[in-house]
Amino acid sequence: MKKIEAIIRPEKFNIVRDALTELGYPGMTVTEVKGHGSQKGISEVWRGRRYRVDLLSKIKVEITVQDTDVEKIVNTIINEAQTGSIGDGKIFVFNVENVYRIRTKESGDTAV
Amino acid sequence: MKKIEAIIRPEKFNIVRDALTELGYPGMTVTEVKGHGSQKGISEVWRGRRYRVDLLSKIKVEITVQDTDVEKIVNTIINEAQTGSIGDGKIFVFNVENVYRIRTKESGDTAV
Amino acid sequence: MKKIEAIIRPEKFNIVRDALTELGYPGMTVTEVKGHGSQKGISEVWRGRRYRVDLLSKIKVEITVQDTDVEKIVNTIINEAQTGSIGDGKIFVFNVENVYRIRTKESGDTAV
Amino acid sequence: MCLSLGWGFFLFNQVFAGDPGGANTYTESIQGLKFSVNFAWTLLSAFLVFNMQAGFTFLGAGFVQKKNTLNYLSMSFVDFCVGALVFWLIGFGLMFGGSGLAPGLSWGNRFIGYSGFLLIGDSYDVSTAALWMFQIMFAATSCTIVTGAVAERFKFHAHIIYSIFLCAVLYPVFGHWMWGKGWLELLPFGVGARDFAGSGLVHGIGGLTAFIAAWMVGPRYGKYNPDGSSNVIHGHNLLYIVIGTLTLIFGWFGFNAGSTLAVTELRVSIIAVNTLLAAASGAVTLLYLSFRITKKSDIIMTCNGALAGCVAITASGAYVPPWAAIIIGIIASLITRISLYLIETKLKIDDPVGAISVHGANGLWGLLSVGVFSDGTYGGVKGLIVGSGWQLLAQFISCTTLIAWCFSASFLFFFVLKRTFGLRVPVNAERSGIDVYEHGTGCYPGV
Amino acid sequence: MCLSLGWGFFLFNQVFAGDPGGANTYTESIQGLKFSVNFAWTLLSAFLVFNMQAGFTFLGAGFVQKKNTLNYLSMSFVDFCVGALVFWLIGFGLMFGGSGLAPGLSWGNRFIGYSGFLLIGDSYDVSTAALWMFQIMFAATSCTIVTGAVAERFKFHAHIIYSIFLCAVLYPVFGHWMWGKGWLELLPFGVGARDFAGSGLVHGIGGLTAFIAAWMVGPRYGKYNPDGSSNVIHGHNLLYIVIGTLTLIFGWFGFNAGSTLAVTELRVSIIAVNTLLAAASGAVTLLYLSFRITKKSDIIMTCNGALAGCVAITASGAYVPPWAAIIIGIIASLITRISLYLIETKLKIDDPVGAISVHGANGLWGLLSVGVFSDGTYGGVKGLIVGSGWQLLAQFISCTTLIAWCFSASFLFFFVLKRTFGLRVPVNAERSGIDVYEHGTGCYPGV
Amino acid sequence: MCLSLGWGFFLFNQVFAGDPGGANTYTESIQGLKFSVNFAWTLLSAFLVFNMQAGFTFLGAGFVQKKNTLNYLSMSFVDFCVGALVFWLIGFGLMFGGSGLAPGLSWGNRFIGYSGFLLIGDSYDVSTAALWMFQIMFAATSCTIVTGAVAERFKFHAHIIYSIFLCAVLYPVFGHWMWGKGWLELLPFGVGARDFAGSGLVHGIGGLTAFIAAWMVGPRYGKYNPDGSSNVIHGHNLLYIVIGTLTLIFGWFGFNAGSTLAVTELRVSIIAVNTLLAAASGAVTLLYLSFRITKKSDIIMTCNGALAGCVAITASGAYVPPWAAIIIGIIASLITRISLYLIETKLKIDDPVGAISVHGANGLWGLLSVGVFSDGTYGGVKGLIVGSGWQLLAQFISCTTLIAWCFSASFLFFFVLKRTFGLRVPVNAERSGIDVYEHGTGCYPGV
Ligand SMILES: Nc1ncnc2c1ncn2[C@@H]1O[C@H](COP(=O)(O)OP(=O)(O)O)[C@@H](O)[C@H]1O
Ligand SMILES: Nc1ncnc2c1ncn2[C@@H]1O[C@H](COP(=O)(O)OP(=O)(O)O)[C@@H](O)[C@H]1O
Ligand SMILES: Nc1ncnc2c1ncn2[C@@H]1O[C@H](COP(=O)(O)OP(=O)(O)O)[C@@H](O)[C@H]1O
Repeated sequence: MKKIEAIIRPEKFNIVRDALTELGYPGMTVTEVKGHGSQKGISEVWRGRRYRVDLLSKIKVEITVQDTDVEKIVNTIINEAQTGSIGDGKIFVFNVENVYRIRTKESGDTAV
Repeated sequence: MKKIEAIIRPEKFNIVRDALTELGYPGMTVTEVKGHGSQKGISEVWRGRRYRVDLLSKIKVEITVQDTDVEKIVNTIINEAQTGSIGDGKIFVFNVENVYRIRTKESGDTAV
Repeated sequence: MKKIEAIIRPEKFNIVRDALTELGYPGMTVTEVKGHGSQKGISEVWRGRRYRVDLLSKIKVEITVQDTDVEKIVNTIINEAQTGSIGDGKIFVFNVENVYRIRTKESGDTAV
Repeated sequence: MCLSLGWGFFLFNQVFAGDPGGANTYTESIQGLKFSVNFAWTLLSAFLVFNMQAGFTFLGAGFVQKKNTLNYLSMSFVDFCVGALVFWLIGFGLMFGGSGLAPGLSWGNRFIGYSGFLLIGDSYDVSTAALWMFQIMFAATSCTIVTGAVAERFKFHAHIIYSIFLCAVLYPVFGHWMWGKGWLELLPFGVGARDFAGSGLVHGIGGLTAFIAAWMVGPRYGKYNPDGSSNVIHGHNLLYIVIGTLTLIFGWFGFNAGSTLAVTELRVSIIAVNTLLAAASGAVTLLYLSFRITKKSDIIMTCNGALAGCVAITASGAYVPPWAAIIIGIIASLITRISLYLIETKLKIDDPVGAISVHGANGLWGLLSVGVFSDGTYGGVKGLIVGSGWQLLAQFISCTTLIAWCFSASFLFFFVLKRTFGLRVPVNAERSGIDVYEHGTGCYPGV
Repeated sequence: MCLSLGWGFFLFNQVFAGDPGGANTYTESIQGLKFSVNFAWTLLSAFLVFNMQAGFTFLGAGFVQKKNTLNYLSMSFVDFCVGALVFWLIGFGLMFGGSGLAPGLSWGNRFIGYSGFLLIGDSYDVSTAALWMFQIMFAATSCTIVTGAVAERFKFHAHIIYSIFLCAVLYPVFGHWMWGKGWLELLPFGVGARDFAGSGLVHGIGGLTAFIAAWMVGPRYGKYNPDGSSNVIHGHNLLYIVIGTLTLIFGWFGFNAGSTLAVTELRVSIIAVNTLLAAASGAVTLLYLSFRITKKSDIIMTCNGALAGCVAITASGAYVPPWAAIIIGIIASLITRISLYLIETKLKIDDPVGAISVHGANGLWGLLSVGVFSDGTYGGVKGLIVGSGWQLLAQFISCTTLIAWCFSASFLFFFVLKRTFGLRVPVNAERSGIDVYEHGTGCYPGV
Repeated sequence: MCLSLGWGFFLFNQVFAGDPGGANTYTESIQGLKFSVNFAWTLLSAFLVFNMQAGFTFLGAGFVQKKNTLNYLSMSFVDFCVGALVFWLIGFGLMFGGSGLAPGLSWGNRFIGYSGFLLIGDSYDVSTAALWMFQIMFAATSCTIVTGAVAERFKFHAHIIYSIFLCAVLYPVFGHWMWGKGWLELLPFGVGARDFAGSGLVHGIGGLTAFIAAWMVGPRYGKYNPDGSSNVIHGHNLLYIVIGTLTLIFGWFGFNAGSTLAVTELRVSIIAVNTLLAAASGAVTLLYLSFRITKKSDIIMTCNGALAGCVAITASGAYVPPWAAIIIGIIASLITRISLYLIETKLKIDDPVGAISVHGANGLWGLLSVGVFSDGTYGGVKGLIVGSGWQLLAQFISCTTLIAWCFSASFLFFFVLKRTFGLRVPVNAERSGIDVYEHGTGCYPGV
């Protein structure tokens, strides 16, 4: 199994989720994070002065899927989350050695 | 070393932690997350209308342990966090290539 | 590629980031977490009574880099985040199987 | 207002030159003391009404999404500031000129006033200032009501422009008809149209303008699906909603009981009781109605019910007995429930805080309730329950006039504004949050 | 209340038919103006007391866990609304019937009143309404005090049911004895039992009922360990606690100084000063006491100390000199500290906000303090410091009566309620948070 | 204050023995009623001013970082409590002794008072208590202003120590000169120096002490870079800032209009209008000025502008016409903008909430504005606009005196405090947050 970890724009989250739901995915875990990559931050204003904020709000979506589903899911995320401007985010793929479903104590592939 | 990443019910967190403490575990990192798996959300009410909330609050617990301790820890979490109904959560196990303890610059197994 | 996951003291975050910026790193994702390791918590006060808080605020910094950069980044983090007392944090290194840049659909090494 | 009863405590028939020091108006006599007591009452009530701004701020902030909170706060605060300046410059003169209620307000006819601008000359007077102080709070309230309905997508500076329009023209003109010895106040039915503390004038104008504004700016991104069904976009803080409601009721006591402008009108105590009972009955009604429907004790509906009761009793609080206040509150809360449904589902107008249903619909109901429940014990106002239909006719005429004036004037205004300045922020700004786009920071920076 | 001194400003010996318009009560004379001034004072004070609801809401919200915040807010808001309706229907008549304090309150005896229901008939009168308006705020405060002690596990609708009981029966009956020309007020010791603004009546009843309620519903899940030791379950927002405390003190000025019902009683200024000094000395005492114990400047204890001072001075504020107010505040804060310890550790009753210790314990201390520190400069009340023990006896009797009445009546009530409707939400709901269970949403949705 | 005009409503020429019950002061006569009305006005205004503590708490909490919020709250709350006790003990007697404004205040000279301590003896009197009640609110406000400038690094107990100093000595001494029949009030230019409601006394002393304190404690860790440039350290909640501003303005109506201590001075209405207009014009000015500079509608600057207008009009509100209030507000907001820049960039003093610029700078401007815009319609105060320069001279002298006194006394004080007790928390505590270090918990525990 693989864990897909996508960092996307907060305002894109709903669309991504809807697209994934249509596709059918086993589950997801969502975290509010901040970050930056090439997008080096924006400038905000505090009491009349501009200052740089170099960490922007992002949503981290984690989905663990069977190895065969990775591409499908990744493509869907990219398609929906893309705007073409800097700050669209990244997707990382990790290997998952084992999965357990707490409710049933199942483990391995069927537990995803 | 392995990283055990458990997504559990918030109300189960204290019990799980207490059980793990008895067992003796090296440390943990806790994050508030949201998510869903088979549990497809609940319905909430806003100004007289019901609506679906499909992301529910969960607690993500990350514990990095020696390979030999994985089973013990996983079993303890499952035992304590289980209620038997949908929404109990999942546990993912990842391989950790290296660990450093910032305080001492140690790395590898002893750093966990 | 490797993911470096560092858990550091919140008050050290700015310094670490500045040091990393000088070094040049591709991007980072930051999450507010809580945790404990050897540092078993501190005592706080609520309405005249002391109680133990065993989860302390930490900052989790995730940086995915080329394999060759790992050491450099890890050393910088350790140097900057170290105070020498318990609670300085840990760094975990994971293998990343693939990376995608959402904006451009690139994947692999160039996408980091 | 009591003023409209012709009993105004500012009896200036003799002295019509301004008395800015107050030494001529106050004399060591019963008459002088009466002035002082009523000044104290009027000013302290005005301060309480001012505090409703904090209430609106809390309430609206709770109803909007986190990313648009600061924008709501800013609109609600700035429209008050701009409104105050405009009302000082123009609005007050248009509204009260010719009413003769205080020095410097001599010129005006039944349709429009034209004296009292800038509080200079004869209107640089302690009584005129007291009246101004109370009235600006009402104008500003009317303005702030609109804010909630257009929140989360309206351009900040477009909001300021219509605030100017509302405080300079829209509100004062109708206000003159109703409270400035205008034609509605002097209608030959019953005692003339009566809107005691401004159900119609303040809340009606606010709510109906909100209707036009929310309709013309369009719904928030994602509020309606292609098939016409609507989604719930929930707010971010219910503590703010409850605190906002409590703060509003606190201010409302000043709003209603203060509207006699005179505590020598002892009726004030019954007005206060009526306000409280209408709020309580409205709240409890919607609590249990919602409970029947959703099986949850819905506190937002409860708050809406309380406010609906307050709005409705604003016109009639002085004229009806306590038991009637309870009925008025119950009906008001039902109207709100139905209106919320119709506006969202049938008319497909997106109103994040429910301003149209709470203030607009009940502004009209409040006006009518005067014609129904007034028992003749105060101000000679007699409604259906004591067997007279004439007052209801007067109230009905004022309702129709209100709708006609408010819809036509604000439609025209927003139409032009939309074509010129534009009403709406770019969709990207809306999606990622107006706060950073308009104000350069979120409400909770660093979060 | 000054009323209880027999000097009541509502002098209706002549006119006992209702005057709903106020025109007969007010006349252009010293007497008429006196009415107006006192109406203004009473009503504005009532509004300030109303605002204490916002204070309680903030305070309690800060003390509870995030997942139960909305539930606390809802209980605190809804009990006010329900309480107002019930007090209008029943409570007021039971409490003030026979007191002769205002028109329509003629029938009643020393044990119970039976006139003034629904504010109709003779009690449809401006003076009666003013009295009602002030009194409902007190009844509602009493009710809201209980909320904090049972928070985080009580059923929402069970809470509403006991609110009805409290405002309809529990509070009015004792209230009648104390303020409605009942037997305690007329005790033949000293000037009779005196509870100026309701330390015992309002805070005592609230706090003692809270004791019974918190005991019968049991501690929160996880509060006590099997070995009987207790855990800290901390609240979620200290800003709310501080703001709540400030808002409560703000309202308390109206609560205490307003309780003369007459600003022609110039003693009001000393009452206000006493309130402030008692709050300040209570706060500073607990700040430094806690600092000695925990080495931290514990702001929650400081806030508790301030409120404890306010509660205690509520009974005696009118009768004691400023220096005594400071001593009363210091003692009150010490009592709170000890009581918090005893309740939690010895009696093992779980009181999330500390209502029992702040309001209950100091309600009793307040009553007694009248008998100790009154210096005879106002209302003829003379305590130990001027060498008379009789007043203390009267106060002691009222204390005992309060405890006996409140414990027995509320025990019976909660016992029946527990067996029938049930008091407690299911443990699952408690663990995952009552907000979603009862109200269908959390306080901070989307979080 | 009107008192300083020599018209004081407390006419005690006859009776100078204390009247703690009020029965001698109040008589059933015009004179008696006048007392009552003015008591009501003074006390209710004092309550409103008290509520400014909640405003300051919100405002400052919004301006500081999350990790230091509780510390700010605590300082702001505790300095009030400690201040009240100290003012009762010492400050009030030093300030008003010899003013003859109320019973028990007979002894004192032009430089210092020495009667009225502890409100005992002759000063145990209803009038003296009313005066005390109003005045303590002002002393405490002055104290709280300093808090904001030293936030996020000051030792908690050092803060308490200087609060004692400020309320016991620093403020009362200058206060005596200005309001207690001291030499400034009696200057032979114009009508003597006038500071109606305390621009200079309350806000000036607060702001200038803040200047010294913030300078001596040094900037927050990380505020300035080695090259002298400064970083933005932003606050954590803009809703608190907006609500705080609204709450402050609400209280300011009591602050300014209440400072006549008499609503029989009908000028109060114009004072209230002036306060509102100055706030509104200050807000709108900075809104658009900031918009020109940063292209964002900066709501913090808008709030600062509103408060700046309020501060400046505090001295002159009673003497100037409404149009002048607007100009005063505009100038005040510009002064704030410039001062913020100078303090941060040139003087390199770190003031997290902007207290020095809003209160200090405008305290001085307020004093001067009396000499410029007073039109002679009230209190005989005539400024440049009616062709007299003498008043401006008196105002100028009071400004200079204020600066000299405040800078020298507070410099000395903080110098000694720094050498002995120390002013600053350890840098580690500062970096990880003062809340846990000083108070043992964060403001939002569990977060
Ligand atoms: N190398 C990286 N390691 C960890 N997180 C990263 C990395 N690069 C990007 N991110 C995350 O992805 C988000 C989007 O990155 P960004 O630079 O905006 O993307 P792009 O390069 O496509 O413009 C960042 O905010 C950060 O959270
Ligand atoms: N495939 C998955 N990938 C990532 N997170 C998952 C996945 N499945 C479940 N989760 C996480 O686990 C939590 C519990 O899942 P749930 O469906 O309730 O478990 P179960 O399948 O045992 O009922 C979810 O809220 C989500 O955060
Ligand atoms: N084995 C572990 N698994 C997961 N997280 C850990 C582990 N050990 C430490 N951490 C994280 O690192 C943080 C710092 O750990 P700490 O015990 O203070 O470090 P040290 O051992 O160097 O004193 C903890 O708060 C926790 O979030």
